[in-house]
Amino acid sequence: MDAKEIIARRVALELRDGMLVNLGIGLPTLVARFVPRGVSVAFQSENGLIGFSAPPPEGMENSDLIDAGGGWIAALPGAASFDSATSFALIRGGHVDLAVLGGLQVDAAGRLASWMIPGKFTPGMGGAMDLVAGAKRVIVAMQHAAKSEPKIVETLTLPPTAARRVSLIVTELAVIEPTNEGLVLRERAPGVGMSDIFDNTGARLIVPENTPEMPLSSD
Amino acid sequence: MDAKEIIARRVALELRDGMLVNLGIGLPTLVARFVPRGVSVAFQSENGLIGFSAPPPEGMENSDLIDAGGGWIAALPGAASFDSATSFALIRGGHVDLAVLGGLQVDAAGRLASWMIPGKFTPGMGGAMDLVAGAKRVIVAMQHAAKSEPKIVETLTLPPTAARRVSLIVTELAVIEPTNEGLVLRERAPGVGMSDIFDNTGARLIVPENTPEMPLSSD
Amino acid sequence: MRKNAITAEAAAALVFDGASVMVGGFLGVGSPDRLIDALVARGARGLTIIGNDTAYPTIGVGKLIEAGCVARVQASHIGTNATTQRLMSAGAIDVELIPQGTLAERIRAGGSGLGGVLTSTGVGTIVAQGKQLVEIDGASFLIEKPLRADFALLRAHEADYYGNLTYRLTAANFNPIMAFAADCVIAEPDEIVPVGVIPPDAVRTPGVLVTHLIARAHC
Amino acid sequence: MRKNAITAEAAAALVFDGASVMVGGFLGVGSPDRLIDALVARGARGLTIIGNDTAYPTIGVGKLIEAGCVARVQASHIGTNATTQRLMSAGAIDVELIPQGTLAERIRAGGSGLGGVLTSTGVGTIVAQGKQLVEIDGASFLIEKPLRADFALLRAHEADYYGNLTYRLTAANFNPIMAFAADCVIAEPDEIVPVGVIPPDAVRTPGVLVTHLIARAHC
Repeated sequence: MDAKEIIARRVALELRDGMLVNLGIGLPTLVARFVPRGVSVAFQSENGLIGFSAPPPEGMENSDLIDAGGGWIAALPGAASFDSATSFALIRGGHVDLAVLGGLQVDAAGRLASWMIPGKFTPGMGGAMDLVAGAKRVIVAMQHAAKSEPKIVETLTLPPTAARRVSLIVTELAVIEPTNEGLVLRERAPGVGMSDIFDNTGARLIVPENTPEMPLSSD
Repeated sequence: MDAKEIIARRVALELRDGMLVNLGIGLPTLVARFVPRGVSVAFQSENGLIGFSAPPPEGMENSDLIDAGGGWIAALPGAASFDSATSFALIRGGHVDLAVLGGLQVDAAGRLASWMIPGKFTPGMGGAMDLVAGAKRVIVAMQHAAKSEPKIVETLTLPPTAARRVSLIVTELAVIEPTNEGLVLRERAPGVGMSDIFDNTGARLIVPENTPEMPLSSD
Repeated sequence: MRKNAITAEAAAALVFDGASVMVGGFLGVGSPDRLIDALVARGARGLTIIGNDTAYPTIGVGKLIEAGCVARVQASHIGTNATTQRLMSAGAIDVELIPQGTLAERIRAGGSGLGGVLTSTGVGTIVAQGKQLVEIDGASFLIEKPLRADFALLRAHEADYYGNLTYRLTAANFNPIMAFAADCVIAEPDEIVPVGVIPPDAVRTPGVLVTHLIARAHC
Repeated sequence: MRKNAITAEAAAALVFDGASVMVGGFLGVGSPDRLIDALVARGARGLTIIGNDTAYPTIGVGKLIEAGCVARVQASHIGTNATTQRLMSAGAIDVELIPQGTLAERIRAGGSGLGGVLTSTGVGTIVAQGKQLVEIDGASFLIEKPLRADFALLRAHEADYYGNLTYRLTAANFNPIMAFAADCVIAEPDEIVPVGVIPPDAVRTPGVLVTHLIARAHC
């Protein structure tokens, strides 16, 4: 199981029946593959759809139907389409129960940076700033470090996506919860030692007495 | 021809081909009966429709289709329905070319009072404040005086509907245009003398050298 | 995502005394009649009703006024209901009159996570009293606060069992925006159809916004 | 109210050099392809393009970038178009990045006569720089200015000859809100149908907002 699958599987366990969920482009998209049995969620695509599934079989694409990453999708029975203002009324109005976003950095205050590396890469924020400001719960799904540079840092060195504290950070090494007191280590990935986590983390972690192993499936 | 018909006929001459027009409840509604030949306008009902006609034949009403005054209407081919936010986006966004409203008073500054008589009658403003603030052009269609009390006054004694100056006042006696300099008498109704107008007007009128007779039809 | 249809009586039991309740409809058209009747039947008390108007004494929201269910009204117009006006004059009901477009935008803001509405409607009138004014590019705008409620009672045309809703003609009015702006959204459709029967582009209110559906009258 | 359909070439000739132009679409889906091609063919210069993104170099708005038609871009995301990023880095194109929800609301505000948008999106980030902050009930909101343009170029599914428009699935996106926010609105439908064919409840953009329709490719 590679790092991305570990992350996606663990995030999927945060899905609850009836939730409206927005998955960011890239790694977060994988979460849709691991929805637990018995859990029914609605996925929103910020470009204007609720209720869609992964790519349709080849040859069954529709040129008016893509997800926010530009990939072909299929609308499910019971889907609803809407314009961008309505889509972001859903996002900013607190109607999205869970947003899962990728990240470049998260700091000790739980602030996310995800949309630019000054002087290097400026793709733009798309809907990320709205999602972090408006979704009921925000999970950052990202690899723990980039080329052994920690992505979890004491203070952001990249421009923040929002002032708001995210709800949870899920990496291939650990589950970390930003709190008033700081970053709390909630779970370790299977086979991962404390030192693996500490060595790859650039911020102080609060370690409770008990740090259970990260579950990767609900079965 | 009664006072109301005179007013409605004169206002109808302000209609131009292609206009989006909103007619207030009561007297302004009559304007729809006198649309000049060759002029095609779209009427908006603030409760969510563009493109409708007068009451349908008896027995052909639809319980989901009324105008802003609560009367049955018929949708015409090419009609569009929409919710209240969209309806007022049209009104406040300057997409309504002409609003025709009734009035209780208009003052020398061209301010309209139309929605309450303190201590006596408070129906509420409905969409009137939005129409006066947002329509491109606002015509007040009202009888010149109420029980020989002038309704055109130096300064409003009733609560204003908006700070904005209305575009034109049409009564059964005269057409008056509020300007930077004050109220300008533009037209006299057929058979109406200057003294009839002055006696029934509570504000100073600017009278140009030439005050033509009010046309009541385009033919 | 699936919604079980409940009876109007069960829904009325949820709406606690003293609750704030948005009710769709424009002069009764597009109002949830069975929900209103059930609230009257259960003897609801102390409600704050948010809606365009109070219709007529025997129609729509007027029935709630008549039955003494209502302590407070936030509406644009009460001129069609003499009871509302009498109770207001007697101090038995508190009435806040709000320009119709401002009412629509305040509800939309409440449902969309906006901090308020910046509008020129009401500037220079009673409506502006006690409200914050801001200057933007040389023009003055009122800050009107967002509106939310404990409940939104909607009338829809069709619903599917995911809660997706359609509306008809002028029966849409405030219903689609109220669907965003309440903690508990109860929709009374004319008909409930199987999931997949309403095409995605025909959905006017995505089902994720709806908490409960009202079952058909006789089933 | 009737619109005559014009050719894409005739429409492109109206869009003067240096104009601000809203273009519907999300990664090219729902963009007016024939209008874009016609603008490239006539060698438009100095355009300000307002839209969600710049798609890909050979698709949608990307073609305008590639052909050197564009001086300025206001968008939420340019990460899919390397040319836009390269020209931005080289100082050849001015890019304003706007959170997607804020972009949608700014366009809606421009089309709805609102003074601006009060939003928490962007508070505490680069996006807030130089902008007015207001405190409302203890929370901080940015004032984001309304956006309008000289032209809006829309892609629709069906149009009738009154200009009423429908959209399909995720091809709606920014098109319906842009229809309110430009002095000249040009719609490129897949098909033009006789008036009366689109039912009132299916209309997503009322025809009164549309200035010109683009005729079918071969007629």
